[in-house]
Amino acid sequence: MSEWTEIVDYFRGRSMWMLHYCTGCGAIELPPTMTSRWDMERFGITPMATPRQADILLITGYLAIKTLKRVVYTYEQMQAPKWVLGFGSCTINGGIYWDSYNVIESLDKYIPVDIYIAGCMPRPEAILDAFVKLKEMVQKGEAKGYEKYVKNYDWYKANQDRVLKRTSPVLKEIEKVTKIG
Amino acid sequence: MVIVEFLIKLAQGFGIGALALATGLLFGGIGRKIMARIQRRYGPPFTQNFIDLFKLFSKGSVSHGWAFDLGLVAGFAPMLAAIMFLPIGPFTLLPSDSSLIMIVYLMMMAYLGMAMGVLASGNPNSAIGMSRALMLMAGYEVPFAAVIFSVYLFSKTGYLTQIVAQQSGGFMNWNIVKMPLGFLAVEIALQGMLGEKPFDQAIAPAEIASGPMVELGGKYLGFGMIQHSVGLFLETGIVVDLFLGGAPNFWIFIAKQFVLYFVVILVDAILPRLRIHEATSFFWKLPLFLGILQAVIVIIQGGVLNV
Amino acid sequence: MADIIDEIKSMDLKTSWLGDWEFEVLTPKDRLAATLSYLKAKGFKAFMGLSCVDWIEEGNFELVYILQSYDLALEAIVKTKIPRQRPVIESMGTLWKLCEVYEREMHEFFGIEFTGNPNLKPFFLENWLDIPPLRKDFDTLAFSEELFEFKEDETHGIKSPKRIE
Amino acid sequence: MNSLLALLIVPITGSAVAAILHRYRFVERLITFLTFCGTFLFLFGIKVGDIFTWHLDFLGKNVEMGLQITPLSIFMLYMTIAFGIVLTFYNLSERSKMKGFLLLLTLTASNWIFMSTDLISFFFAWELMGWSSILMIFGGKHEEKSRHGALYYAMMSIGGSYSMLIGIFLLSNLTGTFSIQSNVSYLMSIMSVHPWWVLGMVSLFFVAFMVKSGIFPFHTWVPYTYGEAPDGFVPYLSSVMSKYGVYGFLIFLPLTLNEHVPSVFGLAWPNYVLLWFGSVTAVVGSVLAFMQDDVKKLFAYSSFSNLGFILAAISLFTPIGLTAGLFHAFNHLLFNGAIFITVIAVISKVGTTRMSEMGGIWQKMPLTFLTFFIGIAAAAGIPPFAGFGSKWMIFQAMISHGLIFATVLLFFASIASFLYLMRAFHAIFLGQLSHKYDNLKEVSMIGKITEVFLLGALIFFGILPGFILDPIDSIVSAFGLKPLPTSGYEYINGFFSSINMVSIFIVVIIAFIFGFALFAVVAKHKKVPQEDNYTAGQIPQDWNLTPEMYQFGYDFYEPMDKELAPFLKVKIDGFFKGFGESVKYIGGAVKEIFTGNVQIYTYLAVGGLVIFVIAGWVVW
Repeated sequence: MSEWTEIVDYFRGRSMWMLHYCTGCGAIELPPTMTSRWDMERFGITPMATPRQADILLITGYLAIKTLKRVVYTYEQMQAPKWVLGFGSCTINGGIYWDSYNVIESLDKYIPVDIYIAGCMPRPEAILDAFVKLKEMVQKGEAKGYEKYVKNYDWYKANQDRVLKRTSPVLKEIEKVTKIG
Repeated sequence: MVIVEFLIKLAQGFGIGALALATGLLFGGIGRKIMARIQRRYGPPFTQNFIDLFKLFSKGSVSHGWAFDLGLVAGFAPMLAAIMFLPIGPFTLLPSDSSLIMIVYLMMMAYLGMAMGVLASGNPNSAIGMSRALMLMAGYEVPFAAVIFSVYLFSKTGYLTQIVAQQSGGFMNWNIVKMPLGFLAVEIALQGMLGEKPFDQAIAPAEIASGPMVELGGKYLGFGMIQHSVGLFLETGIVVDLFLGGAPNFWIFIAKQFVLYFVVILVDAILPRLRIHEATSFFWKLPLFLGILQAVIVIIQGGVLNV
Repeated sequence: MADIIDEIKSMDLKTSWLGDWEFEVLTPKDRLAATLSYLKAKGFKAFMGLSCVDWIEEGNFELVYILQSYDLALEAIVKTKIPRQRPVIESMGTLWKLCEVYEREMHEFFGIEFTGNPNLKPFFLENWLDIPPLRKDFDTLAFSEELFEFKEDETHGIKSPKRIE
Repeated sequence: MNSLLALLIVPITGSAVAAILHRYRFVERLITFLTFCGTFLFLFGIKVGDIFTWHLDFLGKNVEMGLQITPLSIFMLYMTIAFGIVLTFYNLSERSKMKGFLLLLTLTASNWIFMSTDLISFFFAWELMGWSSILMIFGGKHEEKSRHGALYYAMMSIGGSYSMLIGIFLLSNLTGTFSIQSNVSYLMSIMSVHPWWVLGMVSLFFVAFMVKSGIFPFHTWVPYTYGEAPDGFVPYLSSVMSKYGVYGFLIFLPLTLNEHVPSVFGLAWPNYVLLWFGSVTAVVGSVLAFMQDDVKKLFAYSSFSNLGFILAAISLFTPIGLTAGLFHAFNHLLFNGAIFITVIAVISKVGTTRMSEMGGIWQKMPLTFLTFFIGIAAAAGIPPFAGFGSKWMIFQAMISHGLIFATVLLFFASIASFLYLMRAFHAIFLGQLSHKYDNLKEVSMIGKITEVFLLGALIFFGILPGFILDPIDSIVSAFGLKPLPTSGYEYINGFFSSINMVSIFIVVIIAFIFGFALFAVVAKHKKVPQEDNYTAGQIPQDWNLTPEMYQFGYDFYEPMDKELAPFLKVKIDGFFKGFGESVKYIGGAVKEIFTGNVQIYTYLAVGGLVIFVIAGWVVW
């Protein structure tokens, strides 16, 4: 059975369809990656339109709280096996928005990220490098972020709810000093 | 004895189905490669579609109920059934039933099934896509039918096998020489049938999220891929049998099919997408004119049968 | 051109040139509507935007209305100050419908009340319960640390969030 | 008792009983159903060539009247009564305001039409059929609208009847007899002398038949009437009553076989004209159908579109054309019955006829959904269901004459029919299920039995068409044409090729088995509710998404409407409406005297007719 799994993993690595969630400035790096200069299709990676069809979720840049909600929903609509690529510094630690009240700091607290691409912006070569790396990981059976998500669902859910479903002000002591209006 | 015969036919049928699927997938892969080269890319390996299909069948998917499942199965099963009546080179599995209009209507059953499946998903994008696909069908089927009818009148038979047999004996006997206008009309209609640009309104990915396929994932998308690949084989195969004189063996047959598909890919590579009502009315203008002109020529040449 | 400036000066309002094609008008809160409608009548028909500055030491919010006139090729910047403690001002939606959208944003990010604006519901932020975030007394770093759970990273000496292993 | 007479007496007795007991709704329906069954039993007692005549002393003239069975009439009788049984059986559970006694009166008239040998009884039966159905439509759901629909239908019917009446008088004046047979042979004999006169005479009859079948340009009443008729009656109206026109055409079409008739493209020109009427009807019906939102109207258009196919085929009057036309008449009866019965089942559950208010009903009514699906597959002409064979034969019949324009028009109508069927399919059954239909139930046991029966019939007659083609062959030979060669129940023989439907069926079934096997073998799927849908990342609860908002059913073919709009500016409807308005205006003047209601027009029309009849007799 394990041979079968290896075969399946081998072909999965050769055919990864990507859903790009273009939240930030990073989206501009994708057209060159897709088109003739760098051509990601030669790795079997094709952009797809909906989460149902996709294997990779590529988050291109910073995520506001509002967009995080959509990303989580989209991620949950995707079907296993699925992988997440965090693109750019913003997904790693918030990047230049590290102290922003509205931009999350680290994507992998909310959904499992298989590979981060560092840089601001990462160049298309870096994206392709990540794809190749992901392909190797998939073929070795290492990219199991979606299983981690299922296993630690409560932890991820708690983190998501902490950000998305706030019921009281975050900074309580300041609230006493200044009142709105 | 009958049972043995039936089992032999069954085995042959599965063989033909597998062959058609493999050819369709290969064509798709080569098409992607050609497209990449036109765009000065390296392109995916030409086996990419096989890998994609394999991956899709190993991937999880969501179902929206039994109508969704039934519809998607009904989307590719009739397509495979229609292959059994198509003369592939010298070989036809069921030559006595190879009526052209019947094959066309079996293909429509596949569209009906597909439509049922994707519409049962309840996504408005798929409904918009389906409505576009149907409107486009109202366009390309009309010139296609006009040409089918002129071939009927010309060959005085409705069997594809006999139409092929009548064209044997060299290039000058092919219907493409005798009915060039009809061939032109069919070639344009083929572009619409295969849903390639400028007639890819139904699956406009950036516009309506790939239209009918919006809710399909995993094996359902795989079924859609089978339908498309087998449909590619079937539709180009029909044109080869109608106009390019069939073929003495399988390899020449797929070579001829590939020539047709190559033209489609080239057109696909250079044209943008039309708006849907422009596309539909386009088919009612030039291709229909060509098809009817061809029919009139055939009739004037003495094609009318005395009943 | 200059006569507009003179006329405004004669109305007992502070005004000055900011450049070749731009001047500012400082107006008290209660004369804002009159000033704006005067400028609109003079040809500044295009409402370009509304922004707000938080002068926390003064205890004021400064509202900045930017108008343009295509005929005169001039830009007018009208500024007015309102107290931080009670930031209430009348809506300019009657002059420019577009203004209501900007007012909605200012309401969300500074907590300014615009009387007469019917639509002041949240615009960009979802589920916001703290004080309006663009006020200077809102500590965005503290908020970020609290909400996104920073922790000290020993190896690099910077703060970074907790991770699952 | 003579079986021929019994076919008239049984239903009219049943009608009387049902009329007496009409207060007890279920009893009335039961009587209707049992009468249909009883009438059907008497069908076994009749055979081709049976004849029954009587003499009537009427206004001093001795008129021979009679009933006779021809292959065509026996085919029609079986078809209509069998369908009536299915419908009345279904109506046992149905709560529509259908009056059983009127249906039985229609049945009497219908039997009489198919058996009558003389023009007088043909005309009376025709009128009886017309008036009983008009009264039926008066009882529709929306009082005012139903009256309007019935009135429109009545106006058109009266027009047709007058035309036919004039024809009858002129004809019988010349020949001195009312026998259809002798009149037709008389017309045939003088064809060489006065061909144009004969054709003018025949066209007087044709107008009546065209009105009844809803052939262009007399199609305008169809949507109004079907849209307003009681739900339980619409299938009968659409499947059965439109076929009377076909029967009428077939009485007079042999005339045009004469060699003295000038011909166009190898076809006698009256036939050529009829063929064009048929083709245009098919296209107009299909195109108008896919712009409808009202489901009953949509299928009303579909209904006369199919009649266009039938007319185009029979007007060729070649063996294959005639076979194709009659075969399509049968198939249309079957699939239209299946479609309309499922549609009225849905309408009775959801309480609206607007398709944009339905959607997703397949989740609640699976069997109805499946029946409808097979019904539309048959209507679209998809093998191996009933409906494929006849369309396939029609195309072959047409193209064998080299009628390329008409054939392409018909093919376009066929594709357009695919469009409107898909629209109805989607808007009614697929897509998102509204929460207001959460408590929707499948039809009752009676409804289920009916649906399973229709489903079986659609498949059975699809794969074994010989059961219908055999009787059609005898009709074709009765017309003096050489029937198509037959080689077994599973074969359809066209002009260019023949098809073994069983082998196609087996191939399709094997393909489906393979498909489901593949479905079961590969990776598993997860069932999700309809709310879990691709929304471009937007969370449905956040913006109060309701299923109605996420259902794309209204204006399904909007771009197409734009494209076809210039062709639809011609309003035949308006002409007839204007005509109706002027009649109303005169009627309004009379109304002041009689202080009656809308029905006054009906009485006036009947009175006028009677006066006309009597006047005609006196003059003669």
